[in-house]
Amino acid sequence: MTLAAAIFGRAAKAVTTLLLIVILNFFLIHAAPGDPAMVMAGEAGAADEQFIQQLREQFGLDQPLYVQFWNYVSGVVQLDLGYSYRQQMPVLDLILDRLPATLLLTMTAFGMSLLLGIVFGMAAAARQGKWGDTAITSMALLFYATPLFWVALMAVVLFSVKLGWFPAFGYESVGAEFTGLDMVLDRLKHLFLPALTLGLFFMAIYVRMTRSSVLEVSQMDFVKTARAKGLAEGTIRRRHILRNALLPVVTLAGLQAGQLVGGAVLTETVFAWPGIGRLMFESLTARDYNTLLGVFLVSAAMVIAFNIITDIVYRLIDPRI
Amino acid sequence: MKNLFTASLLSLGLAFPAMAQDAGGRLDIVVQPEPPSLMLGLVQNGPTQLVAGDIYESLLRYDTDLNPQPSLAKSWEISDDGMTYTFNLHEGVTWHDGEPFTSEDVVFSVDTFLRETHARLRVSLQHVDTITAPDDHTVVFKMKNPFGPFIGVFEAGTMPMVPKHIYEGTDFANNPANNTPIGTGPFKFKEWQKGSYIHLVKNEDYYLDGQPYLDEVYYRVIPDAASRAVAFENGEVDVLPGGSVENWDVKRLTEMDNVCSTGKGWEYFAPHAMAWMNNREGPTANKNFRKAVMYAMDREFVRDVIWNGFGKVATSPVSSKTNFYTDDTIMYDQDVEKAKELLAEAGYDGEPVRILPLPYGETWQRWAEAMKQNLKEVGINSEVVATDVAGWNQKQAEWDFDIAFTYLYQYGDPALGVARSYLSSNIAKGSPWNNVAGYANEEVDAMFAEAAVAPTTEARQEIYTEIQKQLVDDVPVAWLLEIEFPTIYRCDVQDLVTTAIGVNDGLRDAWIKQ
Amino acid sequence: MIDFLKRFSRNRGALIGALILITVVLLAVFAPLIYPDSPWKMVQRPFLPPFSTEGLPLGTDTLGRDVAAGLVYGARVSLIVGLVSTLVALLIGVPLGAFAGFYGGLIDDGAMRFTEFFQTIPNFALAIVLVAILEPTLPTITLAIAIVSWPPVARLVRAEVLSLRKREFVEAARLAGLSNTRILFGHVLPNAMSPIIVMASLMVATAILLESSLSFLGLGDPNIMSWGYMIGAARTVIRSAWWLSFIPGVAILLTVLALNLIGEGLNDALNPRLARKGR
Amino acid sequence: MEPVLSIRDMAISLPPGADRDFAVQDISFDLNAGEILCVVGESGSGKSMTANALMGLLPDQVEVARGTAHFEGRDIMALPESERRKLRGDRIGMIFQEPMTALNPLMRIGDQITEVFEAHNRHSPSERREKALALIREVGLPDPDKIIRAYPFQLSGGQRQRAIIAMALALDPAILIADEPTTALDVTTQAQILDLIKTIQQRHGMAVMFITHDFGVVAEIADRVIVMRYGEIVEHGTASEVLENPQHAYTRALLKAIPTDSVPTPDPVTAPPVLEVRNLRKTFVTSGGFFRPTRSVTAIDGVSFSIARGEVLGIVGESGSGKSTVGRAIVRLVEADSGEVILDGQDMNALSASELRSARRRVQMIFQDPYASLNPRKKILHALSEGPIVQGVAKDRAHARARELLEIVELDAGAAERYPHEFSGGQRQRIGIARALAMDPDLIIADEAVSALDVSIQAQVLNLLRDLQKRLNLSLMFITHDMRVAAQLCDRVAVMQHGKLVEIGPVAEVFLSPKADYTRSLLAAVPGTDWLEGAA
Repeated sequence: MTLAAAIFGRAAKAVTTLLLIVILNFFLIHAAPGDPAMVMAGEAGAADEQFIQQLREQFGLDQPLYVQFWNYVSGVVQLDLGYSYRQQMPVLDLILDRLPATLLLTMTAFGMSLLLGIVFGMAAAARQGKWGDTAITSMALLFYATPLFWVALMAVVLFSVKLGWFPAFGYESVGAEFTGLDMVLDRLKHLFLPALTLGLFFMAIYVRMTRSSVLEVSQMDFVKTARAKGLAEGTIRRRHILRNALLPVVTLAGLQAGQLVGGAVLTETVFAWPGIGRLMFESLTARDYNTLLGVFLVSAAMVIAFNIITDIVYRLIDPRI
Repeated sequence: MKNLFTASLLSLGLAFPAMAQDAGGRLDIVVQPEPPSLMLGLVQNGPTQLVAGDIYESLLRYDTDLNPQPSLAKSWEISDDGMTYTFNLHEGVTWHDGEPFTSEDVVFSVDTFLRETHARLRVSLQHVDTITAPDDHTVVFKMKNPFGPFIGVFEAGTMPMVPKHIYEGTDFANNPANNTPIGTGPFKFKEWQKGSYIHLVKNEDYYLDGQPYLDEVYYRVIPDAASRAVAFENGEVDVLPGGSVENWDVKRLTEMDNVCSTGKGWEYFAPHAMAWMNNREGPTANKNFRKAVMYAMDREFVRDVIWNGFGKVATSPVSSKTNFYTDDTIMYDQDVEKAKELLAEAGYDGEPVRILPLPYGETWQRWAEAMKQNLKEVGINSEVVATDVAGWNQKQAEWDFDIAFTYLYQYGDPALGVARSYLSSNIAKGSPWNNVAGYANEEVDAMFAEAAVAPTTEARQEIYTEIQKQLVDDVPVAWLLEIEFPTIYRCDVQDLVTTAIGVNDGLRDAWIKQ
Repeated sequence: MIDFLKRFSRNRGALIGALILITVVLLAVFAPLIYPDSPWKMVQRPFLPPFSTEGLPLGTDTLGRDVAAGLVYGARVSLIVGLVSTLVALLIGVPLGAFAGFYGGLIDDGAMRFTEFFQTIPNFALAIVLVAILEPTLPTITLAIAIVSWPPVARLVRAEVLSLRKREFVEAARLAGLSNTRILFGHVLPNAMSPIIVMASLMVATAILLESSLSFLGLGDPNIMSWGYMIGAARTVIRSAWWLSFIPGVAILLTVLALNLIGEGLNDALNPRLARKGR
Repeated sequence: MEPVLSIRDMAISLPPGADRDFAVQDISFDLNAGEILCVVGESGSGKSMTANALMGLLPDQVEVARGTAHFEGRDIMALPESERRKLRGDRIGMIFQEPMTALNPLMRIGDQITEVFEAHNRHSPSERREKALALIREVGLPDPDKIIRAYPFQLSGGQRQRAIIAMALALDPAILIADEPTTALDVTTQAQILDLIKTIQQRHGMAVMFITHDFGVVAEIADRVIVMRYGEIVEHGTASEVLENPQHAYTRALLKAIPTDSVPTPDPVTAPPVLEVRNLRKTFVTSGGFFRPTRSVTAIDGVSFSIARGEVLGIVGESGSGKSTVGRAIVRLVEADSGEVILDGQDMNALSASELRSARRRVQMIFQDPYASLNPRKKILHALSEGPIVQGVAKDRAHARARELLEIVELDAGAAERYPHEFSGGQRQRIGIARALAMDPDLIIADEAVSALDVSIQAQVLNLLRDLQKRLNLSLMFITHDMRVAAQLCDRVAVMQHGKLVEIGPVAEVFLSPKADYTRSLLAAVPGTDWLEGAA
């Protein structure tokens, strides 16, 4: 079966999933106490019925729920995610504004954790039982057991306050108007801490996964065959063990895309990273329904995208499918 | 020490700045949370006014003793019968898009725009009969009846001037111009990087020559309180407006060198922390129970521990910072025994009461927890209800609480800031911020009505003293603290706070010592 | 059983883990005896650093409450949340996965699509929304955590059942005329138990982390002293009193670490191949 | 003759906690140029360990305790790992038992061959490709240019084994070590591979150390034979010596255990049929779900036959012939697409799920894998009594019966209280039989019931089955790939190929005068036939 076909299949399934998500979340969110009008009235520090009524009409909240639902869904199927009355702009623009930041963050964290995870995992397996192995695995365990936000706070205190190596938050030096290389460097500096905090946990998982998987593959017959051919250990590990050992890791990575995107919410909040994760949390507290739904939709789409990517990787490694 | 110094310097600096100012420089200020919109005519919440206060102006400003000062109006007079207010506007004032600012804009703003959009101003405008513009630079307000506090409403957040040529005949709420606000203020809107920062630049054609002094201002959005503190420490930002960092950090930050702080700039709002108690049902419906609550609370502890010693225990519905305050009322100092007696009288059966904390950060959480403990010690069972901003507004608007924390602005006059919480006419289920406690007392209603329109200050004082005595005895709400939100900034930032509205009143006079 | 214990105890990490966990459990159980007073009681002046004051080994927090007491009572909450949410997750995941794997066909497709659906929603985000909607109380938080953490269970169980149902002893059971349910619960599931147990131990750990993350975002039950609450409350003072968030942080870390070590121990002792499946 | 390799007093030590201290003890033998030396023994005899020791591929913790192995003037046991690596694949090649797993699934055959040259850096890349193609041709793989780019999963078992042989030959080594290279293959394929090894051995004049458990294979290719048992060499000699007059008792026992080809001629069974299968069909359709193209395999293609009461019907065929599917279709572990399975007058395929449940007791199965066929978490007693109890037998009676059955299958009654993992493979197979009997069925289907067992055990279990069948007048359907075993036990034999029944009839007829060509080729492929006939 061709790659294209596979991706198409995935996409087709994705659409249905996304629609379901829209429906579920729509009712979930409207079940929450309070509404945007209330929030804004509250913030205004003074309000009367007239004021709240105005807002409700403006937001279309005066219509019965099923009407609102119908309007929303029929909009979504035409890729119109609605209008954020709170932010005074179309949800789609709002999200597209924030999406790059999140993509940058999650992708980096994803890539970094996968890469380092595999490298360390290999290293650990190669030194099975020796102190190197113990060191790596205990490190992994440690990161795996540490609350993400906790790492974040500590990282900020250490690296940006005490050492001043990296900025504590944000994703660019505001108003610095860097260009070219400077801008890239600036972005990278800002990216480092958030990506690290978000990545560590997953790195830990991949380390453990890779290690066990490598050890398992090492027991397989074809590895013995390779030895019988007189291949050097290094070659065997690189050419025969690694690729086979990667398969389960890749699968796992795909399964965890959801957690990764979810984790972004915390990271973005702590690091003032202007991504959709934070947007989600803010629009939740503000009951900015459309935005919240939009963010959910997009982040779910991201998860699916991650899955497709890992799928492709898997297929690239494994000729059998 | 520094506080005192800057304070005195400010009081000089107010009308005619003391020393020569250096021009230029950039100021980074924290804004939290990110404002929903910068159109001050539509949204008047704190963050919006903080930023939009630089863009929009009103006719007047108020010094830290709440005396009117010129702004867009260079002079004004009030007829002796208090029925006519006449304002003479500065000449040569232009909107940021170059259009001239005239009295027509004032009439449009107040009579058309704000009447529709501004809930709080609407209350005051009930007393206004007509607003007219005899010529381009004169505006005349004719009253239905004398309304003492009226001179106090010409502040940017209460009566922002909006451009007629842009809004006339449009759907105000959805006018695309709302995203690129046009005002007359010292700074122009440049860019809004959502979730990151808002960038304002100097208004070159500002009508006061030489002003503003700053070239540009960045309002930085940093969602996490701890990060905001860090940002100030690293010098990422120069100003932390009141309440933008948790109190525990205030102490630490103000102890850093080259850091100043002032409690000034909140006189107009005079935030008054209190807890609505449900006067309709549950244990709190019983006056003695409410008194018991007052006696149970250790408000000094809260001031010293949770607010780091900032602020002053509130003894009355009227803030001691504003006019018409009296201390000739019952003083509820913590007294566990008395509280227990009152509970016995009230026949309290141990039914738990629901405490609704204000979802504005850790401080208020801790406060609720402290109250819970205080109540526990006198034998009142309670549980803290967890909810977010939306849920909180919902619950208090729907009267779904026993005790609900809040803080209200005084707006410089009891008629504007205080009466609204006690008038029985102001009980309306479904909207927050009115008489949520559900206190109803004809006498008090009558007295408030009288006080609002009483001709002389003395007359008003008399009535308000009466009101305070009565209320403090009825304890419809538990008054907690006259909050002080210290503004923290680098000492080389000068004239940051020059009015009773503080940083929210714009950075017209602010400059950085080079 | 005996040789299981042998294999388990041969794993040093697992033993350490077990030791830590037992300590935590004991503390949690005997909390009221160790600290008769409520952990909310303001006993001393705030921000006393650890080891500085008699009777307050870990000092006091922002309101002058005994940190040690909070820690001990927090252990209860964290453990309860962890255990209960895991149980609920198992209650959802095991049957779903079992039926999907055992009956296959449409049931399988349906169940798996359902599972994928839940795995597509970023789980932490979903948890946040759920808690916000239901308003944070111990039960709602637990429920939310359970709802976001069952899918891996379903996948694991399905995988196990799929491989087991083709085993010859299962077919023999069929030939003996056993009913499907009896085969599923009598022969298939018992043999899938060990990987499930292992995963469960890891889920408890993850649940504890989730709970703390939620409290960190202010989505905790304000009437209950939990480790997450302690960190969340202390994070605003992290610069002036770092230990206030450090101590509960370590508590979480140790407990989660212990659970993981135990999980790995179980894994080695019960079935060396879990690593391939699930999560 | 000058030995290429001479091993002296070699001992291989096992890790502590193993069933014995040494896998191999004090063995000495020579391997001469141009000969095929067969090392024969049952599982656990240490024959594979010896091979691995020579290659230096012992699992960790297992090591050569003492002894020497002189090869090309050096004691390879004394060489450093780096030197031994150079020998591997270059001077000494090795092929393995499981062609399915012995190749890297993610690597093209060509690359897996050329990397041998690479490892010993010979030839330029282009030459390597040429060499690889040549090798592929030599081992008789079709269409080399396609094979070289193919992935293992695209090859059949036999083809993979050829590919592996190609790798072993690449640098044409002095010694080829073959560790049960044909055990996992079908008879016909096995025959081909054996031929291949022989021809190559002659062409390259190399020495082959061939490890097997099958005397048939020995008879086919061995020049000399070593018989091993519990890590010691019990007998040693030329093929003819060992096969014709074995000295050691163990060797004799082994040879006796081999089913001979002497076909019994049982009196034809006249009893009424207990089972009638009419025109049974089954096609497996694998739907790859969303995008994969749906593949379909016809497993049973209109099969009809009947089994009389007290008769043993053998069903023989190679893997994929559909023989097992037939068995499973009869008991409806696989739902047939069409056709009737009539068990005295009642069509099993017509039964509803609930009716089926009670009807099932009438046909029971004995499975192939003794390790998978018992629930590891249940005591034997439970395994033997659960079925009857479900069918309504009183608990205590069922238990009593279970113990009785254990006696019958020659296990002590104490076995009832133990768990499966406490038994050996042979014992488990006995338990499996007992479990089948417990339901006292009308028909027992034995699916490769003895294939997983060592020869001697196999013989015991077969004997047990035989006299049970006689004593209890069982009707038995015996599915196997091993012609000899079939010959031993069956009254009639049915031969299957590609889901079709190509021939069915009394054993004697089918084996001595086969009608179908396929049957003939099958019989021809059976290793060591002529020798055994001689023996018989």
